[in-house]
Amino acid sequence: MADTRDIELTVNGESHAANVETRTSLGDFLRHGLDLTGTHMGCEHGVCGACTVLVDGEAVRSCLMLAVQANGHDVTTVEGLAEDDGTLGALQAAFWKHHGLQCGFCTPGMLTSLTAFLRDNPDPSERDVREAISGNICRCTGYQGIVDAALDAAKTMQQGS
Amino acid sequence: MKPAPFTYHDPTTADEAVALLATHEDAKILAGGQSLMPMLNMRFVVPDHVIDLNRIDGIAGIRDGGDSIEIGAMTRQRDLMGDDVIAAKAPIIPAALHWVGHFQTRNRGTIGGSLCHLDPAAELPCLMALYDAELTVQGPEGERKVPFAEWPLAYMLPSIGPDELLTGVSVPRWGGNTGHGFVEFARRHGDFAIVAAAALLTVDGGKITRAAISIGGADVRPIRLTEAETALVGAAPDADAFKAAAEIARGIEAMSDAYVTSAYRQRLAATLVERALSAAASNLNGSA
Amino acid sequence: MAVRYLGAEVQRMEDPRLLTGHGRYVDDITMEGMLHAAFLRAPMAHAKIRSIDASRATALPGVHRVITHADLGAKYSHRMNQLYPAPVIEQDKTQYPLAKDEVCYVGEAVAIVVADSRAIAEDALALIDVDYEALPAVVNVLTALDDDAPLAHADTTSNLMGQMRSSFGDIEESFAKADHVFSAAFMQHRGGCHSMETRGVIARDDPWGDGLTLWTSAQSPYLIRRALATWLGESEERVRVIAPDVGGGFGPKAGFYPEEAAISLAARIMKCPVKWIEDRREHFVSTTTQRDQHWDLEVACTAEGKILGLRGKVTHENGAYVPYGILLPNSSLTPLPGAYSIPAIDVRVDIVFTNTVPNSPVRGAGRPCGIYAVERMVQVVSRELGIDPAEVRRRNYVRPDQMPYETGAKLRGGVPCIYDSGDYGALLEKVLELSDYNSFKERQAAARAEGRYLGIGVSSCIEDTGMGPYEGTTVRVESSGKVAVRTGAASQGQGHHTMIAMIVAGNLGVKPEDILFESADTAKFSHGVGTIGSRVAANVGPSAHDAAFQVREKALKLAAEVLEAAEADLDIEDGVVRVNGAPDVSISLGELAVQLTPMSAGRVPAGFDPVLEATSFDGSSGSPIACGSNVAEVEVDPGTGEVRVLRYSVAHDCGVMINPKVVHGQIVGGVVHGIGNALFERMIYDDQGQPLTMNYGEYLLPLASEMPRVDVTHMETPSPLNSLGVKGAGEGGTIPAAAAIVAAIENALTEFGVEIDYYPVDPQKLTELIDAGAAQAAE
Amino acid sequence: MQLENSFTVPAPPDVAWDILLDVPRIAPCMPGAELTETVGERTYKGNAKLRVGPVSLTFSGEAEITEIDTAARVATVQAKGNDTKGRGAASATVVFKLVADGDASRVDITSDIDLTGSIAQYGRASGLIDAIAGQIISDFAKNLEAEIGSAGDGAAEASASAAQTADTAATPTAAPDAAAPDNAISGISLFFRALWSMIRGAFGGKA
Repeated sequence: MADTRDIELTVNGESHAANVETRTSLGDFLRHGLDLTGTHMGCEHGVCGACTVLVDGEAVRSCLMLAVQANGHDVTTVEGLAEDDGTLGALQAAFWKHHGLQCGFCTPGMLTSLTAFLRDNPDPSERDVREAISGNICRCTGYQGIVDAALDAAKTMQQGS
Repeated sequence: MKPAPFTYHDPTTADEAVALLATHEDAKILAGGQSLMPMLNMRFVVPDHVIDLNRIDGIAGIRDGGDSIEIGAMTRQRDLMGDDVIAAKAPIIPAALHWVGHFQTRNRGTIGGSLCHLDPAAELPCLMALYDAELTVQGPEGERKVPFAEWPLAYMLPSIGPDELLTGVSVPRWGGNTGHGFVEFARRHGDFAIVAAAALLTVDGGKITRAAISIGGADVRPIRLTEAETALVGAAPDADAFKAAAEIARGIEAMSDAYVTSAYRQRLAATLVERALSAAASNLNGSA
Repeated sequence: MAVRYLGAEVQRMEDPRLLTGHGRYVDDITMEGMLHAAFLRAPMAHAKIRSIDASRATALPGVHRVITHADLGAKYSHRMNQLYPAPVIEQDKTQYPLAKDEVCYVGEAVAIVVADSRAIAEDALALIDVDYEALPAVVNVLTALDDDAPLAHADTTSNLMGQMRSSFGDIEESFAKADHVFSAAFMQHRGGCHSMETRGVIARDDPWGDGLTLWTSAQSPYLIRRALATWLGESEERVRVIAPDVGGGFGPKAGFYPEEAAISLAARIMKCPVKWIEDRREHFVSTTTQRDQHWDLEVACTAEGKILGLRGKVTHENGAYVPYGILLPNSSLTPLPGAYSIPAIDVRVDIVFTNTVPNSPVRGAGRPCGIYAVERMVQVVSRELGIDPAEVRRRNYVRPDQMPYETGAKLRGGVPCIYDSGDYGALLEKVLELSDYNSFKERQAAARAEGRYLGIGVSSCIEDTGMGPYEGTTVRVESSGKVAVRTGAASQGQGHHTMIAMIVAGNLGVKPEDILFESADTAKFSHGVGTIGSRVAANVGPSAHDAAFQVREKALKLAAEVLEAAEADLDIEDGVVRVNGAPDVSISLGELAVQLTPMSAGRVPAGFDPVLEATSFDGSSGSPIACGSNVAEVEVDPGTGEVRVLRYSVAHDCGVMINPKVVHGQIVGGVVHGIGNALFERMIYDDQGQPLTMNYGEYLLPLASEMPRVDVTHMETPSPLNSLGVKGAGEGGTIPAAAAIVAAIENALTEFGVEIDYYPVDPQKLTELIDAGAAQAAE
Repeated sequence: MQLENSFTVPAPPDVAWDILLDVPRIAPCMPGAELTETVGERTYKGNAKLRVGPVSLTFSGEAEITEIDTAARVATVQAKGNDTKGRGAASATVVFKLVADGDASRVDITSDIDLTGSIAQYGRASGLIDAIAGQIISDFAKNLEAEIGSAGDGAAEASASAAQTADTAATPTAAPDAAAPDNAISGISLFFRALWSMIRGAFGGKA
């Protein structure tokens, strides 16, 4: 019989209760348990970074964390990054402006990773940004649009604050 | 790529965890999960029980022990990087952690998990070898201390029983006019090093009074370059001395795999040991 | 008529959806009663299947069925059809959707488990007992044709799949009159697809309703519809294929895969929707890759470095089956002679079976290999004659006054390869300026004084783009005034929606946001092709342009009737037809559409179709030839063999740019893919045919941390072959990259006499070459 | 992969030959192996345990003596097993040839070993997997030698000349004595010595 647990967690400000199989990854739970399909599973071994989400504000691989481990924690996914009225956040807007995405599959992981990174590093160099996203693989863009977007967003956010 | 079924346990004390280990055959300990989870997802590792340490209090955290730094096994790599005590007393640790995976994995990855997984190319085991740190292991009969030199039995095989738990690490502080150097060669940022070299040098009156060199990735476990360390003591911290040490590094036993030969690893060891020593000589700080 | 959006840096209309997590990829789709599938795959490279016992797996709770070849029944027991038949294919080995009695590569599908969840299906895989009789495997392409080589297929007598030849001009004469003949042999290895979204399929079979519907992460839904219907022996009318949002394609998603056939049958057998999502380990062994190609060439030239002829032999690794005809070897030959006017060429290709995953094009297909070969030989001429690499190129380029220039090579289907337009010399000068090429020697000397080794490399390429025959578009004004635009071309991130909306909006006089765009659904647009070979802009561009123009004409004609005005006095702006000089007299496109609606208040004037709609298949009359010149600047660390790319400069000409922002993204992304091929990506098999690089820690995709900033400049030489003057841009970044990088590495290590005969260049081999060179210098 | 080992036994060929064919007796010499069932006179079922770092494998399978040439004193054993958790399979064809060596006998072992499935698909450990496979044979040789020796006149100072043996791989941290035919540890001990032999780069990468 499958080993399951009841968990409660907050996702994008909404609290959820669910019964999960303990072997289910946080990523699979978000996608198929809560239908938050913005989080993408790219490699399921923790290298590609597409599944990155924020747990209590810190960027983590949702393929390397069990859903049961998120019990009692606060999770933010790409669906939670826009403003409350639905307008794009500064980072999302910069991605749009600088053509920081093509197929869009790695994008959620890029956005969540950079959201945490820019919070902790408000004035990064290009080198800093490139190292920050070295744990997020993009096959389409060659990264340049993403790097430009991050640097531009950092400026915008600083002016904003 | 979904894990095979297992029974999940999340003890809240170390004793509880040890008791679970004692009562369950074929159990795996889940610390940060950055190494175990991929192996579970790929079904390389198919345990009947997973024992999650993340809800245990008291085995995480960093404490200044005066002549040592006391680190709980469940301390996240991220916290090691950001800690003031470590930055002041063992700056090589944050310097090396910069090379460990990516910031997303360092947010979860723990020092204990890395030392128990014991990947030959991992940075933290290489550093613990450098310091000859002392590990605290808790078992049914209580605690025992293990010097790091006796920790790796073999390839990814630490000297820990199936019913034992690594709870902490004690890193001795190097006083005096000490410098540090950590360099590694990996194909890409965050990859496992093909070879990594770490060095500590204490210099007094223009002469090296104490030296430690460890090499990761070259062998099935970290190597201490004791012969070179001995040779360095009493010498001036200059290029000739470091070249000599590099030649000794070239002679280490090294492994081959699908990607590179032992000869290349030996060549890298020589290059990187020389660079690590030069780096150490260039940041002697009078304290640390 | 002003095409207002053409050439504007319009932000993509796809993006807001994708940036907020509201894309819809195959794995995001769920259905009532849907079951989940996992494939049991061959664990060895070559074996006979003696028996399969699924009883333990079937007994597992949550498992609904285990399906093997035997369960498919006589009607579906045949091999899949060849997608691209060609006479040169001597052994046309295609796969069974599920292996029948022999497996020929690690990863070949053997059985499907259908279960309540993917996890349970994977649990069951370990419980299927297959009795294999291991057979010897052939892995090394260079020895695969030896007499004592194992055979990739038990029922054949040779591993030779077929032979091809590109031959034109008087090769004997060229070599006879040459001042110099130089030779070089080298191995080229290109990796796999590695789109961040793996493949995935959902199949639903409704025998009394829609028939079979496939949602699949693919580049060519129309090819899949044709191939699947053909294989099933059913009408294409009963098969609908939809490509939703697709997370990258790069070539390997352009085929028709065993899994697509097998999952279709699984849905039919189970009488419910079945989903299969390829996991990343499967991707390494079940999605086609490109892999090894060995070239052995001779070049004939004059003392001044004018190239007279090129001849030699290529050995091309095909993998275990032929899923994709000869597209790969063929596209390796057609780029010869590259950007140069070379009077005679004679190159032969042996296409060889190995017991590895079947091969197919990856971004650029064979073009990067063909261009690399030409550029290497130009490099050899430059080195041997001591002429600057840029100068050798100047002396050999096809000149603008030679356009249109027929090379003598043949494109697919034997069509002559004709360079339509371009100024390769001018393009080179642009990139030399962009890269500060002329001041490099000072940079190099300064670095050398600090003990650092810098090198620079140049390469030029042409790319045959816009492969026909067509990619149509339908434009229709709806009663709401919105404009429905439909095309077959699937997007895997190239921004088709934006590009086509720009063209239609500009032509028709509506806002781009009023375009309702749909693509890649065989039920919504009946005759499409697919997104491969940088073909969409040069095919959909013109058809969208033409269809929109036709609708505009219809609208103006109708408006003239309704408004009782002269057509010449009418113009359309933001979806409203106005009479010049009478601003209060107007009618919206929506109202015009209603005019044509039966029972509506309007009157349908005589001679009008009942709908403001047009469909066009206008495309390009031939292959527009894009071109590029690249300069790479690298630093090599002799201590480790590490290569760092410091600068990368591109001058590219893809004709008229529809959206420069999108073109720039295609070029930069393509360059990084090319750098990955040159330095990082390597799919390694052991001598038993076991794949060793099965995760992203071992198969090295390029990361942001190692990639340089890519500087791009453009020329816009319109193509005379289509109405917009556009050429394809999707692969122009990738094609010349490896040649530029390798040349730069050799340049950095000149004092060690390093000559590189393979890529990806790995640090260990570099250190060996450096040490050997140093030892020689010491003697 | 092909491996060749040999060892001498202080017993005349006719004696050693009988022992060699006594599978229930020699099976325990296979490191980490246990004989679970005798199926017919020449076919046997059993398990073999092996640990590679964090990965613990248990192969369950069958061994069969497929050829016995008493005149030439050549026996061929074919063994194959699947990991009980579906991670792959190992198969081996082992040919034992017994030749007189003075008043003792030499056993030449030629083995052809193949690993398949995910356990064979990890490049960073590929050198290691080769080494371990080689070690299985060499340990078997050592254990069998000890077994035969103990059955002989006791003076079993058989000189092992296996391709990879403990002494060629001696290290400061003494691995458990693998020569002891103790299955509880031999599974792990073979693993140790595989490493030491690998340290010497004895098994090159095959990139």
